[in-house]
Amino acid sequence: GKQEEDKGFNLAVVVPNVVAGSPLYEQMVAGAEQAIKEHPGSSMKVFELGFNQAEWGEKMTSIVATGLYDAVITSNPSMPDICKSIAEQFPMQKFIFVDGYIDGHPQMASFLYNQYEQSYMLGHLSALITKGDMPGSNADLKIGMIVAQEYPVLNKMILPGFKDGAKSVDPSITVDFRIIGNWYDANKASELAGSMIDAGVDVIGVICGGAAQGVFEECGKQGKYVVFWDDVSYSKAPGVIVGSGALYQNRLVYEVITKAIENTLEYGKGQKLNVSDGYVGFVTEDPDYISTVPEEIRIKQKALFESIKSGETVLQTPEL
Amino acid sequence: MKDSRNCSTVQLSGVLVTLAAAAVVVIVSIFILSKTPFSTIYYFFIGPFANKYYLGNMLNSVVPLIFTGLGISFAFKASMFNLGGEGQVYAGGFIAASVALLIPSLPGVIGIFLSLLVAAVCGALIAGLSGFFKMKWNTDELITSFLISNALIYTIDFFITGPMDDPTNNLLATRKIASQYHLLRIFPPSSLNISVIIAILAVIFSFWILFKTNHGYELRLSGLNSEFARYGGINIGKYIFLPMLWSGAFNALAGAVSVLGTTHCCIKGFSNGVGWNGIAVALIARNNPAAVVPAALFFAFIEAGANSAMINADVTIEIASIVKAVIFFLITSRVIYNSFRRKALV
Amino acid sequence: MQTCLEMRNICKTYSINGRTVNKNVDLTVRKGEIHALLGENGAGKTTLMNILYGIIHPDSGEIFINGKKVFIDSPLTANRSGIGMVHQHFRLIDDFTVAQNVVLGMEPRHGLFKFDNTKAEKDVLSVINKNGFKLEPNAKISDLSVGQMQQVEIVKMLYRKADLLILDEPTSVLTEHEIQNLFIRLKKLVKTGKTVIIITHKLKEVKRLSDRLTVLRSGKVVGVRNTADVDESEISRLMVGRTVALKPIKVETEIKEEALKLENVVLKKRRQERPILDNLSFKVFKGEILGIAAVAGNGLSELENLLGGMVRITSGRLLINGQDVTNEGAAVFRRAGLSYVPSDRLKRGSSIESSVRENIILTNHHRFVKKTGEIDSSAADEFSSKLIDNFNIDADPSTRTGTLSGGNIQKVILSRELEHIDGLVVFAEPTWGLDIASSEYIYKKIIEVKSEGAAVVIISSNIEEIINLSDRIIVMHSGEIVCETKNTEDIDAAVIGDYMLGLKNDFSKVTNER
Amino acid sequence: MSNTGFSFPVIHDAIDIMTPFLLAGIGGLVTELSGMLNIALEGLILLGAFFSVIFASITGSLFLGLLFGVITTMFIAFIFGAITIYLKANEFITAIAVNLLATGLTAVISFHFFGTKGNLVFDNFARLPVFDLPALDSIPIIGDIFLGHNIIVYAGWLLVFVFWFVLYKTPYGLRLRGVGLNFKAMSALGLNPKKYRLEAIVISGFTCALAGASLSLNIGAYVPNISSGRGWIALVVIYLGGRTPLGILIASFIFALAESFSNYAQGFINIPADFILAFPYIITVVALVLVSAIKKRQQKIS
Ligand SMILES: Nc1ncnc2c1ncn2[C@@H]1O[C@H](COP(=O)(O)OP(=O)(O)OP(=O)(O)O)[C@@H](O)[C@H]1O
Ligand SMILES: Nc1ncnc2c1ncn2[C@@H]1O[C@H](COP(=O)(O)OP(=O)(O)OP(=O)(O)O)[C@@H](O)[C@H]1O
Ligand SMILES: [Mg+2]
Ligand SMILES: [Mg+2]
Repeated sequence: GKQEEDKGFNLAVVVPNVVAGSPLYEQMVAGAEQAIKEHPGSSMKVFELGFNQAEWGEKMTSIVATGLYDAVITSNPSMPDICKSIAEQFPMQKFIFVDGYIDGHPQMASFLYNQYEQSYMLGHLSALITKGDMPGSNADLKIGMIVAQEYPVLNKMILPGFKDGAKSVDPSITVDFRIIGNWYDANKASELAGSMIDAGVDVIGVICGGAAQGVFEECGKQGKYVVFWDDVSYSKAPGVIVGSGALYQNRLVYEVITKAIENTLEYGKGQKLNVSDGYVGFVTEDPDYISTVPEEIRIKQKALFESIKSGETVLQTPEL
Repeated sequence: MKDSRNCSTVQLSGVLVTLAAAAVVVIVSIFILSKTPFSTIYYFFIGPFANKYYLGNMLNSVVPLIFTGLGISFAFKASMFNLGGEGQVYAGGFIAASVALLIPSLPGVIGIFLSLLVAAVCGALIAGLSGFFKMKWNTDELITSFLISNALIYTIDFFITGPMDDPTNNLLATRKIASQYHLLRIFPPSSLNISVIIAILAVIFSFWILFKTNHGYELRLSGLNSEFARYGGINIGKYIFLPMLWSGAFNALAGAVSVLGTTHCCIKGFSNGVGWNGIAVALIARNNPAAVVPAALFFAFIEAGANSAMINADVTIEIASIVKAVIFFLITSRVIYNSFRRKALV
Repeated sequence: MQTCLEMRNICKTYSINGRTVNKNVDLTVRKGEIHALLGENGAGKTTLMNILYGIIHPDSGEIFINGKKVFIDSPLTANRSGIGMVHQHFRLIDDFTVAQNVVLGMEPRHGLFKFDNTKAEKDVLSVINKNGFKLEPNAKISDLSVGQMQQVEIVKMLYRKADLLILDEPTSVLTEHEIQNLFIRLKKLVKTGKTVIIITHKLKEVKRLSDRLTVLRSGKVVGVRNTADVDESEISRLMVGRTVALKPIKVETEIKEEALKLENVVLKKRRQERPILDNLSFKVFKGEILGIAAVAGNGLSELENLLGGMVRITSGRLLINGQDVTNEGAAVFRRAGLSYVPSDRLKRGSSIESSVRENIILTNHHRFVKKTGEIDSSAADEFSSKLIDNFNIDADPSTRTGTLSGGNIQKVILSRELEHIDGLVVFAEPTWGLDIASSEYIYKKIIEVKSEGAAVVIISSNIEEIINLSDRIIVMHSGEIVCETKNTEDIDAAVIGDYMLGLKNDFSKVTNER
Repeated sequence: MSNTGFSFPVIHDAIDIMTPFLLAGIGGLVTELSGMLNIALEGLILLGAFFSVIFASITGSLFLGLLFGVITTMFIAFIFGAITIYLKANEFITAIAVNLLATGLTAVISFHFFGTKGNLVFDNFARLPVFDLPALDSIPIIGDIFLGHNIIVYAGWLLVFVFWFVLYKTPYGLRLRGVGLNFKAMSALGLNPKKYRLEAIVISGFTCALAGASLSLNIGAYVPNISSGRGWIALVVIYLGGRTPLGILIASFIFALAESFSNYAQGFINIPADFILAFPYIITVVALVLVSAIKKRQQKIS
């Protein structure tokens, strides 16, 4: 679409699935809103593409085809692949991907989080807790992970990171990995958590959207622990969530959109964001974290975080 | 009878009254749910026709609905209930993609034909299994087809995200099929492709089978009154099994043409709802293959209208589903349908 | 005598097809009488009674019960006004017991919530005994004979304290003996002060039972008479508008080769000691009519199923035109030369949702199949039009069969079955529920079939019909043949009746070989 | 505790898992016996889950939440039934409409009043009380299997009994089954069969609401789509259970056991999870086919 010069910047925020229940999408919308608010005359609209991945391409095309948007921002590792052919049809359209990677496409800018590092830190923490002497920790060297479904980033980065992080503490720690089959069956998630706890697991990593509520509940009931991805918040289940590996998508989107509006964003480049770049992190200063996790563990965890951040520890990140 | 023409116009007016009632309800619900009702109404009703892209995609989304509508109709005609459309569609797409991926170098026409054929046969066998259980042991086909479909969906998920996943991208999908397997696009820039012609042929074929052939005659009689059929010397066991084969085959083709024509790979969960919607299409069409086309069009129009309103106006996914629900509540109402017919007759 | 019911100026048009079925109908019924409501199929009798019973609402008209105007908007109100109705097709729940069916809607309770089954059975038993019925309150409906089901329907109404009892064609499915019992009971009921309206097509019964009669033709009252003042032919003239031959004229035909042969056929049902068909052996020859009579529940319907190829037998052999077709199924039976007019017209004999054409071509449809698998529609059309003409069916090939009258549906079946006769025709209850004109027509056809040289089997619970038509008669009781005799002029219907009831059992099994 | 094979925790969990199937199934049975196919169970469960947790939070009381949640769901079931029965719409399509409406309506209300279409988590009311009798705890099987469930689980068992009683021992049940067995016979008695069908649908609204409440109140939160196909399983359970209350009890236990087992099995069987997820469905098909084959055989032998 051709834009007339005097018109303000128009942004399409395209959410695969729906916004609700997904911290990353919520943050994307919030970050974009903030940037738009600070630039009078610019505007944005949020689109939800729904649960059927097969329709994402078509819906994205419809959005682009309106010709109304100077840029489309979206967040999901699969989106660059989906948008490649759309970009061919609409050579003027600019795309911005967060949590996705594509390099060398002149219409596209992308930012991929190093979720290996993020998961490594969470695995490390989980291992410390299962070995440690918190009230819920047991003697078994077992941690767990409950996910909604398998997907490439999970299999290639998150799960290996989680395992490697745990094994860096004690190579004999095993990860009990289970799947719900969807993103919303909280009761099944809670049953799974229950059966994992029965099997000796005391810390569970969860990546299962809305269904996570069931894990919080079950772990809360049984006095076990949860580590959580992508969200800065411990308050969803104080005392239960013992670690939160944050992606600062909110800030990233805010900065990127600001650049886009001010026309300083560099397209044609894919950036990988590591812990050292400041967009992938681990939340250490949260009061719930401090009050729940013993100082000894926090010190070790902080040490790991700082050393990854400073580049002292270099992790061999797998290719996506 | 002598006034059969009159009768069909009366019938048509019954349909029109129902549609008008549905439209009124849609407009009222939009006024309640939307902050910009006029533009929402505009995009809902006009959006799907606004340009070639929307129009073509709407027409393209009619195609799988026609196939599932036919599939379910075939079963209904024989008084069989195929509740496993979802899994059969998914399996059809998966098998079509698998054939294309396993034999990537077949020449186009043969490859496409083979791929559709294998998909249809597999779909037929899947649904046929429920028919077989019913024929053999009188196991309720409604339930077995549903359960088998669910088990199948998980199994296919495994292959798509596991052994057949394309390692070079981050889609939950199989590798892309070779380009000679792609069905020819006929209405660029939309995805509309020659599968629409296959669908029309399928409608004609179904109509022919059901209403012109001996097979269809016996199938329909077995469905309408199986004791009468048996009395007349028809092997009714056969018409418990065969309709499920047809049903599964058509459902599988719905998936196969989506893969070969639209997505060019088997994406996880792509069948999302097509199987269910096929049941709705068949019921709206009262199991008549000829009426499946307008029913599927109507259905696709509602979806496309809701999508268009979603993209261009302030409607969200949920509101679209509420509007759709309201339409469903009325669309098969015999009271509304008859309200006009009665007056016309008296 | 006091007037018990008065219906004035009743009009009813069915909105679905725009057909006016009752036109200014007046009906007066006196207290304590048995009033016959007569008319051809489709005359509007049932409709009128459904209006009285609150199932259908009239377009206009008034109803007075004992001189008081009433508005009957549902069967419940009808019950409250003392009206009870027994429908042509029973409205019973097969899975429930007699008592449960009877008390449904007025159940005795134990405490506040609990259904008191014991009391229900006791109450129902007392109604049964008081009125001289023979029923077990705890028997399941599905185990009853048709006659017993009808008793249940009547008991149901008596339990509801009905004073005016409507019986819609109560005798059409009953055997002679059951009819007699029914009539005795009805007369008893009338003596106790109840009133009865009865619909029937059998003029003998009208004479035998009723005090007065009202005749409907095309929805209009064409006559009200004291039964004593009219004879059967006059009634039939009132109904049809012409004289109807009440008895078919027999013709003699040369007896030829054997068309049907049963050898020691035994049919057992699960969990039943005694076979339903017990060692049946008989033959039927071309050119003769064999009548098979029995009281319902004695294997008659199983025999029908057997001859139609609809059940498998436990042992024995069945041959059609010399071909062994034992347990081969209907398709093989038909190929071997069977034509079969079943007793259940709607469930087995036709597909009411399908067009007349599709009904007519069944069993013949293979003849129109082209190499492509297509049915040659023009040939099928021509075929069905021809049959419609030949049999004077009041329909087009494309008419939905369900919209036809009972007589016309029966004609559709006849036309299909008689179009191509290959030696053997089985008629089961061929005139159930048909009016006299239609019955006359069917009888003519049966005689015609025989004189064209086919073997005919008539399975019927109507002795009169059997005696009027058959050359030879077999009587079954408890699944066994208890009598086999040539039908001569001097045959005694009462003796046949005794055999049917199992009162006489001195039959020595002489198979009449030729 | 043990982590291998079949043992009591598997059964204990199965008893929790079966509750929504049991509840929705028993209500579905009532509609089924009245002669209608009810595929709206899924939507009704979702509505029940949503409204009970919402009202619990508004009133701050678990009991009132349950009460109003149930009433609201029954009201929606009433509308669904009235349209189906009195406007003579196709029951299958109107049921699909209920299922669609459930997802749409809950999201719209949720967004309008709580500002999110995602999880609604509440803390201002008590969790479902769990029934525990320390005295019985030590009894091996009883303690392990029958204790320590929330009250809705026990309510489910009670309701099976109540519905068995209502269906087979009361005049009402007699009439309701009569409607399903012979619609015309009932209207010939002036018993208004349509009314009974409508009531049957409203009853299914009642039990589905409880099923939904057991899901949302169990975790003190509403998660969009929390019913996750349980209504469909309930439908399966009705048929697998031979359309009797006791059969439904057994069938839902079998399915729940398969699911519970597959939950545990993920921990020690090394086959892809997708296959394990498919397992309960396969087991159920096999059970269904076996049951019908045995039935057929028995018919043949005797
Ligand atoms: N529900 C209905 N809708 C439309 N037409 C009907 C309906 N019921 C009956 N008719 C038509 O009304 C006419 C009279 O039917 P009715 O049943 O009253 O006749 P009848 O005198 O009882 O006949 P029969 O002796 O065959 O029982 C018939 O032509 C019939 O087709
Ligand atoms: N035996 C039955 N079993 C199940 N459903 C039935 C049965 N009989 C009738 N119905 C359904 O119940 C509804 C009401 O039937 P009823 O005969 O009371 O209505 P009606 O007003 O006479 O129908 P119509 O308008 O078609 O003449 C109809 O939709 C019908 O399909
Ligand atoms: Mg430990
Ligand atoms: Mg009648």
